[in-house]
Amino acid sequence: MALTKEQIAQRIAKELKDGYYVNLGIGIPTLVANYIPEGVNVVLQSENGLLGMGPFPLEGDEDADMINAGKQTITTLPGSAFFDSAMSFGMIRAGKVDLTVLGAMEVSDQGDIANWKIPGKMVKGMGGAMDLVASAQNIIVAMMHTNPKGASKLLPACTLPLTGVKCIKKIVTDIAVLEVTPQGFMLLERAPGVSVEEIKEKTTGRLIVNGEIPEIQFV
Amino acid sequence: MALTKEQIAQRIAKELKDGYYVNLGIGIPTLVANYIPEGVNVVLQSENGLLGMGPFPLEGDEDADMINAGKQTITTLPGSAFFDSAMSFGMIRAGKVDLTVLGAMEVSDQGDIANWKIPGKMVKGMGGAMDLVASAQNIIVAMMHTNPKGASKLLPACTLPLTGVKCIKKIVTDIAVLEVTPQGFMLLERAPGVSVEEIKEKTTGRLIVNGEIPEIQFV
Amino acid sequence: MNKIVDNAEIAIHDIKDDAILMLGGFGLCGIPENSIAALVKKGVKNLTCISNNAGVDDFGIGLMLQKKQVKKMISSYVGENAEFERQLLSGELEVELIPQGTLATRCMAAGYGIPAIFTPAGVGTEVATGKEVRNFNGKDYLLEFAFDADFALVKAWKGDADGNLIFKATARNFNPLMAMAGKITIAEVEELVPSGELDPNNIHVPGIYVHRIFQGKNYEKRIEQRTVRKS
Amino acid sequence: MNKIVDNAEIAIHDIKDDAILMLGGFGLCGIPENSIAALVKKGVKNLTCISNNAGVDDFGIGLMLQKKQVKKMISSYVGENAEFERQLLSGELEVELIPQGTLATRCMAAGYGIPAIFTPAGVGTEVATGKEVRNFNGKDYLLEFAFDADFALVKAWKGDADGNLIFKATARNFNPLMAMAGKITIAEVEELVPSGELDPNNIHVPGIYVHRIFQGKNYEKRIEQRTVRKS
Repeated sequence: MALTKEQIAQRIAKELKDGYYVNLGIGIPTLVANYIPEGVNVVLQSENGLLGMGPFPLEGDEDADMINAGKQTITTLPGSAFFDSAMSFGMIRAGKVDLTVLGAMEVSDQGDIANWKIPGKMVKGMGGAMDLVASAQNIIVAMMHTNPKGASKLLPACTLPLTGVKCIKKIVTDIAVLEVTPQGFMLLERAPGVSVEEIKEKTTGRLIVNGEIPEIQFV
Repeated sequence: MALTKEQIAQRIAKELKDGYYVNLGIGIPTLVANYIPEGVNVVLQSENGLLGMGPFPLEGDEDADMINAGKQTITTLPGSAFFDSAMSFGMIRAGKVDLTVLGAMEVSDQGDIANWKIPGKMVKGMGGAMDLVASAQNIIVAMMHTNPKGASKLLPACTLPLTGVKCIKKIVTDIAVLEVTPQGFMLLERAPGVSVEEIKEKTTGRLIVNGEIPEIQFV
Repeated sequence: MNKIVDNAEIAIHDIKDDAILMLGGFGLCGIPENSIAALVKKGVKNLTCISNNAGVDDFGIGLMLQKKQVKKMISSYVGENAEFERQLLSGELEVELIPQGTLATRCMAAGYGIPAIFTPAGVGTEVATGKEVRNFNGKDYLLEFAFDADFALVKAWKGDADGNLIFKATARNFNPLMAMAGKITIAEVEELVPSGELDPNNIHVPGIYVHRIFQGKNYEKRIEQRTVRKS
Repeated sequence: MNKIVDNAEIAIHDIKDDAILMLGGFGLCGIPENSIAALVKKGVKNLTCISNNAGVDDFGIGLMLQKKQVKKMISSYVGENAEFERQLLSGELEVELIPQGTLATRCMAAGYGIPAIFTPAGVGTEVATGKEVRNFNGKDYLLEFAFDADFALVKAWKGDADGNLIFKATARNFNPLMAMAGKITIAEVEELVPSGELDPNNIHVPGIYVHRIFQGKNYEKRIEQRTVRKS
């Protein structure tokens, strides 16, 4: 059975290591914060200028001066720091952020990503996505395996305007966990009850299946 | 009679305008701070990372964490700000400092300056001098007109390694005030009792003397 | 030399048609509300606005869009309002979209007197079109130029008579960078204090970068995405 | 993930011969006294030291020079000590002199992931030898590269368990820039406090840049030019 968005986030949370500085994009990536494993301390970066982001505030505690990159009201945790946007992207470019999780419309089997623009539709802009994908060492994409029309989002080449080239390392979708290798998408795990055949059908890019593919574990 | 170092500083102080941000180099330039005219408020920048430098501390009030670019203990005035050295030279490069006063070994009649290195002698380094002369819009050199051997320091071309090219706007020496123009050193003022002839003798670079040259006034 | 002016109208008095402006803020957080209101009141036109976002229909830069005062937006993320979309699609408004980090760094470069910097953001994408690409240590970077803005309009939490500024929390965002980048920088502050009241160790923007400062009033500080959790 | 280490010896344990180090401070102001003492004790050799100055004969980097641990200094102003001069003239020590603002900005570029910047400092002088010159808006600039240092050793006033740093007065100087530039950054602090005790609005270097932090001890904080006025 395909994973829910919450389960995608839960699976990605297993990639977190103690001491990681992590940038979580809008959408499914934001949910990862809810599943940080016991005993693992991570510090969340918000690219508008904050390290040490905490949960949403309690009702009545909202502060207009305290928002995340998604413009949501947030809180801070002990040990947090505020800084300007140049320093924020400075630490991103300098590779100080250990893990970046973001959504995508398309990923190619060379690790290209498209997630900011659909020709013919109103273009809102790339925000910090181009900086993040061009700079981060370790990027995980969280997305549905297919688009609402059922077409694969894991392609031989992106058809939409690119956000970044050869930058994605890992992809967690509703049906699979894949690594981007020089030979294409390497299938690592499959959603419980989802067959390798189904994943093959829904993956247009080169897919590598080596041996038995285990089911995704959440703990 | 030739000016004393104090008088050179006093004459330069007349160039200060209300609201100026000023960087004063080591030596004679430092003395300028003692002659800031009544009613003129200037803010002193120290390139190690301070705006709003005050006088030396009273004995016993020295703070090892509070020094100027000459490594002397100093104090701060109300409204001061500390910052790192990148921001300090950032504001210098961005032209935010209105006036820079520094010493020189040689100045050419095109406005080149040499003040950091004597070949064959131990070289200590340029410190911030190259940044200052390359960036400032308005630079005054404070120096003796001749070196200890009596040779002119105002030359057709510098003989020592350069600190910066075509950057000096004005020179105040012990015997003259001069402006650097496309045609050479324009004599503006002479020290009380010093003849134009003497200034001509002691200036190797092109010197322009137009009409009567007034004596330096200090008030 | 007095940097304090009475209000926003006086502070922006010499902003004219066709000016290039920087406006601080991220979303609606930390925007110069008073200066925007004064610009709307003054009615200057054909403005180029460098600002990370373009406000919403009835707040922030959206208010200037309603009055068709903006010729061009240079932003990283826009279109949270209908009027913006209408003007863009009708060709009344020009938009240049650039990566957020590039936007921030081009501001910083201006304030630091650095004419150009290199960034990897946008390499291999349409953002790289027409730009110089250069390889350093095996990685490609784009050459990006410092901004050249006539005025920077920023909002700070506290400021003093010397123009020193302190920002609060994530309302800092682009504000200090733009404050340092403007040829003329106008700062509005929630609290204007006498010289010497701010700790010189905690200044975010030294006064040398700030030309005019005024005590802002009637701050709405609207929240764009109010999000709370259950207790 | 614990960044706190017990002392300087542990903090610098993996600094080996031939390492490239950044050392914060301006003159003797804000230098990492404890880390320098530990390096002297450890006796590592052939070090390249990026530091604005080189200490005096019996303090600061001068202590490392006494033990002939330094192969090369990259500084803007040196030679306040006799041993430095002797080693330089005898060819034992290599020195690269660069403008102070260039030094600071090359540190900042490293910490900000910018591989190269342009600065006018040194154009037309021997500093420009072998460097690329480029004209922007009618003015010439030199292309200067970000530093690539193995370790940054800095001294802060206050620091917390997360590595956040606050510097005091002009002891800030190069310290935050180098803290951001080091591949491994080691911060010694006068006062180490628990997480959450520092105001997040007043942090000079966010902890993400700091890998190890320790409570320094026995600070001498020597004054190089004690200058006072009559009361």
